[in-house]
Amino acid sequence: MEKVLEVKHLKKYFPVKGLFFTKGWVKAVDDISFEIYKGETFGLVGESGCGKTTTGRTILRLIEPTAGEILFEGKNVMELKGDELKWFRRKAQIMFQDPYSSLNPRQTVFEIIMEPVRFHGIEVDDPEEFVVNLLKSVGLNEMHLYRYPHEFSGGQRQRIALARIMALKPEFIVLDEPTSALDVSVQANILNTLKDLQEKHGFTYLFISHDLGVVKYMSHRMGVMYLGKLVEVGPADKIFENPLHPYTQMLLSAIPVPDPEMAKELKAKRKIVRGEPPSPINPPAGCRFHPRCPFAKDVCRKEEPPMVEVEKDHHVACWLYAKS
Amino acid sequence: MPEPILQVRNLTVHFYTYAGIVKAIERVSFDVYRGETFALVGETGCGKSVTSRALTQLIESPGRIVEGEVLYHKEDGTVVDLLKLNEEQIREIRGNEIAYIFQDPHASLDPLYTVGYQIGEAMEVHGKVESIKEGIKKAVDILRSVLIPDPENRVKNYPHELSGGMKQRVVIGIGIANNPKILIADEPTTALDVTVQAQILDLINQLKEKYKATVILITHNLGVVAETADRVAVMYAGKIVEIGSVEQIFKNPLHPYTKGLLKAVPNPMTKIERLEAIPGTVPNLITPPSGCRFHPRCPFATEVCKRKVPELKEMEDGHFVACHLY
Amino acid sequence: MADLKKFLIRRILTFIPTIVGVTIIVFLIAYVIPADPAKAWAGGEKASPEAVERIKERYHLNEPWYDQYWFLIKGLATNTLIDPRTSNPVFDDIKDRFPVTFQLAIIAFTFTILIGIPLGLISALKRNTWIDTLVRIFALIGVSTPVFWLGYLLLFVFFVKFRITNLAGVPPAPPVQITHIPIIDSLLTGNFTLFKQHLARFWLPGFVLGFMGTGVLARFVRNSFLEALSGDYIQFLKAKGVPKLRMYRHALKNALVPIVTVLGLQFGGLLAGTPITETVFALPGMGRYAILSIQNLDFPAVVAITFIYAIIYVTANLVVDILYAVIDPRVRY
Amino acid sequence: MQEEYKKSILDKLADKIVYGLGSFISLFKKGWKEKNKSKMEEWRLMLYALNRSPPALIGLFLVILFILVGIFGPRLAHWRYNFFPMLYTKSYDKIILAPPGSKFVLDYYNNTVITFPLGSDHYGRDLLSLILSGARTSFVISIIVISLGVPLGILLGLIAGYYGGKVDELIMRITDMFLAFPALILAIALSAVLPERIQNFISTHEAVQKFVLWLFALDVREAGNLGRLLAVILAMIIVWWPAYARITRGSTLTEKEKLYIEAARAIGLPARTIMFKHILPNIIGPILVYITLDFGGVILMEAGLSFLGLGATPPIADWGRIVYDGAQYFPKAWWLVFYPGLVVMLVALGWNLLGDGLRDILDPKTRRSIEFKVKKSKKEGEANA
Repeated sequence: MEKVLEVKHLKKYFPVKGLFFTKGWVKAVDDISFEIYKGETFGLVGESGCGKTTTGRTILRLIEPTAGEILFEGKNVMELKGDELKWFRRKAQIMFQDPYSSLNPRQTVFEIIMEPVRFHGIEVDDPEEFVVNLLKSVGLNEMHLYRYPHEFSGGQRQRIALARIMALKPEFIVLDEPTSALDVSVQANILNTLKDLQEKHGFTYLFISHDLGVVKYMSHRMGVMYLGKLVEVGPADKIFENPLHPYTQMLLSAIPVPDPEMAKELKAKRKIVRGEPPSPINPPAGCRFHPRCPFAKDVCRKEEPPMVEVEKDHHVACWLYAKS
Repeated sequence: MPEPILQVRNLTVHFYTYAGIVKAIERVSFDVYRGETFALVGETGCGKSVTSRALTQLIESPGRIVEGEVLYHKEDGTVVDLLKLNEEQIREIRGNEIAYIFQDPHASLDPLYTVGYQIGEAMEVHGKVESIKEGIKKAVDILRSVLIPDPENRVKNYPHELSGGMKQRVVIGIGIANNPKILIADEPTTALDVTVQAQILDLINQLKEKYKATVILITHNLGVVAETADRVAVMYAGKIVEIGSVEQIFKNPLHPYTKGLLKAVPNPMTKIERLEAIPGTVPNLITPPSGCRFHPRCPFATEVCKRKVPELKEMEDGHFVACHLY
Repeated sequence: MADLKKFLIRRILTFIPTIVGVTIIVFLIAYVIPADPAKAWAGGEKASPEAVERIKERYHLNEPWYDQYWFLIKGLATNTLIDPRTSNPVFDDIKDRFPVTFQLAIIAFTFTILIGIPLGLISALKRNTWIDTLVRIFALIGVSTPVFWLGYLLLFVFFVKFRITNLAGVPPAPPVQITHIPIIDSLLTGNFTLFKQHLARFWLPGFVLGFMGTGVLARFVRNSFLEALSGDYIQFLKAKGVPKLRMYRHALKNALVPIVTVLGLQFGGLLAGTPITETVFALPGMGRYAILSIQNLDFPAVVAITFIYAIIYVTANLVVDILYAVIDPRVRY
Repeated sequence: MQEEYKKSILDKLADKIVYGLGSFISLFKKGWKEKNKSKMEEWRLMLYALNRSPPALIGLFLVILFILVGIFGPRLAHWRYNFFPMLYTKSYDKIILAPPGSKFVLDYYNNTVITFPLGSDHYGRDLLSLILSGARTSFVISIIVISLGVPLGILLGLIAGYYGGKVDELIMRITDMFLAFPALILAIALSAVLPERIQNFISTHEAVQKFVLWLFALDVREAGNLGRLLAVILAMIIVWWPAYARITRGSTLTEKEKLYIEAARAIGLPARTIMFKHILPNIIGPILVYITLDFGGVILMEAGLSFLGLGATPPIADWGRIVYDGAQYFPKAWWLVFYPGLVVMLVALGWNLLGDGLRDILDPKTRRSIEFKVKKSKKEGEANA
């Protein structure tokens, strides 16, 4: 299968400022590697502060990484300049979590969608018709053309954002919690639209979310992040059926399922959920999960576990599965 | 027959805003039984939060409680209408017999006072302790009971020195400080991560058992409802559309909205080919749809739905629905 | 408390670049002086070329800019910068006038606080009533009234018509000096006659100077207090069953942080108003001195005065920062 | 919803203004009116809100009056500012200070009688004429200071806020230094050292000199005084920008965090476009309010400076200067202090009232509450009736 995106040893540290010098570093993303294949949805899950959003933005070069390589269709994103960078900006897009701040409140829908089109020099015969067609493809219509964002509901705004992205005919879209600010009934709508568009245009998605149910529904493959580290990567089905990393297991057992019987069952065999994620400023040594891990051994406290392939395509970074 | 602790009748709250009168909740009625966990579920703006706050007159201007009764059955058997109490009387009930936990623990605590002070204050204002100083001493025990490690030192912490989960534990601590009869938890875990959410929900359950309290849980998360609630009321656009036990609601949902909602949530434990979305959007409550407020989005809507407001009907034991289909 | 100390040191350190910058601006002001003042200082048009040359020599006016800067800094630091008009070191001249200005500012500040804060609180508690509207209009009139106009108006009423204040001279400083601010010293040493004299001389100019800030402060207190009252934690306090007064106390403490900032800024504003007030009320303070120096092209004095004002301003900001840290535990980080 | 309002004459005027403007723009940009319905509706609502706020309307009235007098004042004045009449009482005693409302004989020889509605100054000039001419001075100065100082501050604030890091550090340190001086003190110091150089510049550039004289409606004779006048302007520009740099930086920092800015970056838009097309329009509201309030501020400060003897020198008509010169005759010639001061206050009050009203109108939250209040009061009125 063709790789659209390859992330190699990506690191992003944010400085913690002291008076004159940097006091320390927030290791938001610390040496993660994964790839995304054409036409698939790669889900990235984790709790707040685990670095999933930073990963998404760094891939698009909205934040400069501290170290590592990002290859987009074989080209090193960090080295792109001029026209090539412009090409990348067109081919790789992002959809944000908060529909209330992702649209400029002073622009009409028409301007919001046409601005990138004009900037990228895409030839359009009739701009109005072009925008109306886009709006229709995401479930809006020509009535909305000259309205301002504040006249729309959250779900509609996400559709406008989607239309803006579609206008550039991208290949790869980072979806950064696109539905977490929306109600469930609206969420289902947006998720279905995203799936339909992927089928029709062959988009590749990086789907970032903290909602395991949504990730399961959307993703073909997925990665689980904890404190800046990728702890488990594999096909979504396999991870849900057979979570390997103790953190993944804990996460899965903590989700409340919308089914009382199943909930009772799960609750009975729920692993004890312990503690809260520590601060990423001074993450624990060794395996970062060890202070909360029920299976922690000596080696976990000292050395970082390597990523190993336990079954086909299913990788995990845990000393339970690796040989030291 | 379970014994009611709270009976809400025809509770109506309007907000007099710039754009017009927002009919936030309209003639909401339900009973809460002693010792149960009663969940109010619904989407943003359906009025669940307003309902919970209206119970103790916690409605700020421009909102106003237009009509209704909230009958509170005290331990000693007397019944009072909470909406008829004056400011001082209701103040004595709030935080004492009926306590709240709000959604956002960051915003709920005053940033300029230590957590010990804030817990102590809650006890002091209800005369449970002589002074706040004494309250701070007792706060140590409370922090311990909400499973905060090292409570002796934590009482001296300011809110910003605690993590989100810890803050919510403090908020819960304030809630249970006076051993309330009813604990109203308004989206207590929405601002928290999944793993922390599980801990907080467990904690609320434990405390409920320990103090024999009744819990009213307000949430939009059906998973949380399935896991913790005994009975559920589903709200849509300011009205209750369905009430029943948690099994009845999840296994045999009657209202088209409840059905749609359940099908729209992806369950991570099952394989779903395609989610079913509810078409349309939530109506604005200034000019709500006539008749049944759900009719513009309802696949089964008929003429009568547009005209007549459906009343709650008991379909099976304790299972009420407000829909013209039945 | 260790936190507080660390915070303070950090804060003081960050003021160093500001002070350095202030000297640079002061220097720039001095540096753009045209060559003519030398002539003026030497005695006007009739001055002999030798005398002018001597003055230029003495004030390094012929040297390159860095030499001039160094001369200026050294002069300020060691108080060897000589005022050509009075032939005194500039800070010596200022030392006599500083207490007058400072005393004026303090009295004005007291007026501002004593009137502004209660007015703001009343306005907030009676939100959207006629009292609120009145305070709002009062605030707008306050910022729109020229200080000199109000000064003359009140002079007309209190001095010309009723003679309730006096305008002549300045009462002496008490024999025992502690703070070197006469009105405070006389209060501290129990010299009430002198205190009364100072008050009689200074209350009207103080009021005029403080008037502008009063309304602004009232409005600001109102808005901050209302903002604090709308916080979620106030709702939670209400849900806790906390009585109203206690709720207000919480809100007030939270509102204090922005109020303190504005007070710091207002103290700076008061200082800026002193030249006009001192001119109207014939007070021999720094502001008046600055105007006279300017009229006489007496630049060493101008430089020194500007510098002093800037130092006071920076110090006021520092005090604000300290108060912040005392009120708000979050600031110490 | 708005149609429920009972429209006042002012509201109807507002409708006409907005639609007229829409049609006007549509003449040049086809279809503008149709495409900007939402925008025009918002304008209309803002004007409605303005109509509901009597203080803002009074402010607007005062400001319009000030602008008109600022433009036409020198023409409206009965006497030129540099006309120094010889005044005599009916008994032909020479007089210097004429009290308000008094009549005097203008010339010993040709018996013309002259009335001083507001009195005269010590040169015998008519105070009313001076005040009218002085409006031009205040008006031009405030416009120059605002239109040069404010954009500079906004630009620096935008750059500091958007780029952050070292650029931000540098700009803000400089801003802090300027803010460390009380504005008036710095302005005093600057207006003391600047005149000479400006005067040199002015005398060597005739076109500039002509233009400035035209701006202030002055005669060529006053060319020698321009240096001091312009020095005050320059001094005020120098003290005015830092506050705007700081405000703009603050709002830019908040606005920059919003996702639509990140979306613009993800599209690849250059920094310039993002700053001016995306950030600036979204933060301009509060800045506009500040600008309005600051027109009053500039006028007050200018009056203050000339009250201290800086800036405009006689015979140039300047409100502060009249007070400065008249103060030596206080309290006898009270009108020389009272009227110019009153005018300064009224103008400053006008701008402040307008600015304060604009703050409510530009903030959608309060604006809507104003609209609602209108409707509620109407309803209650009906209920009572």
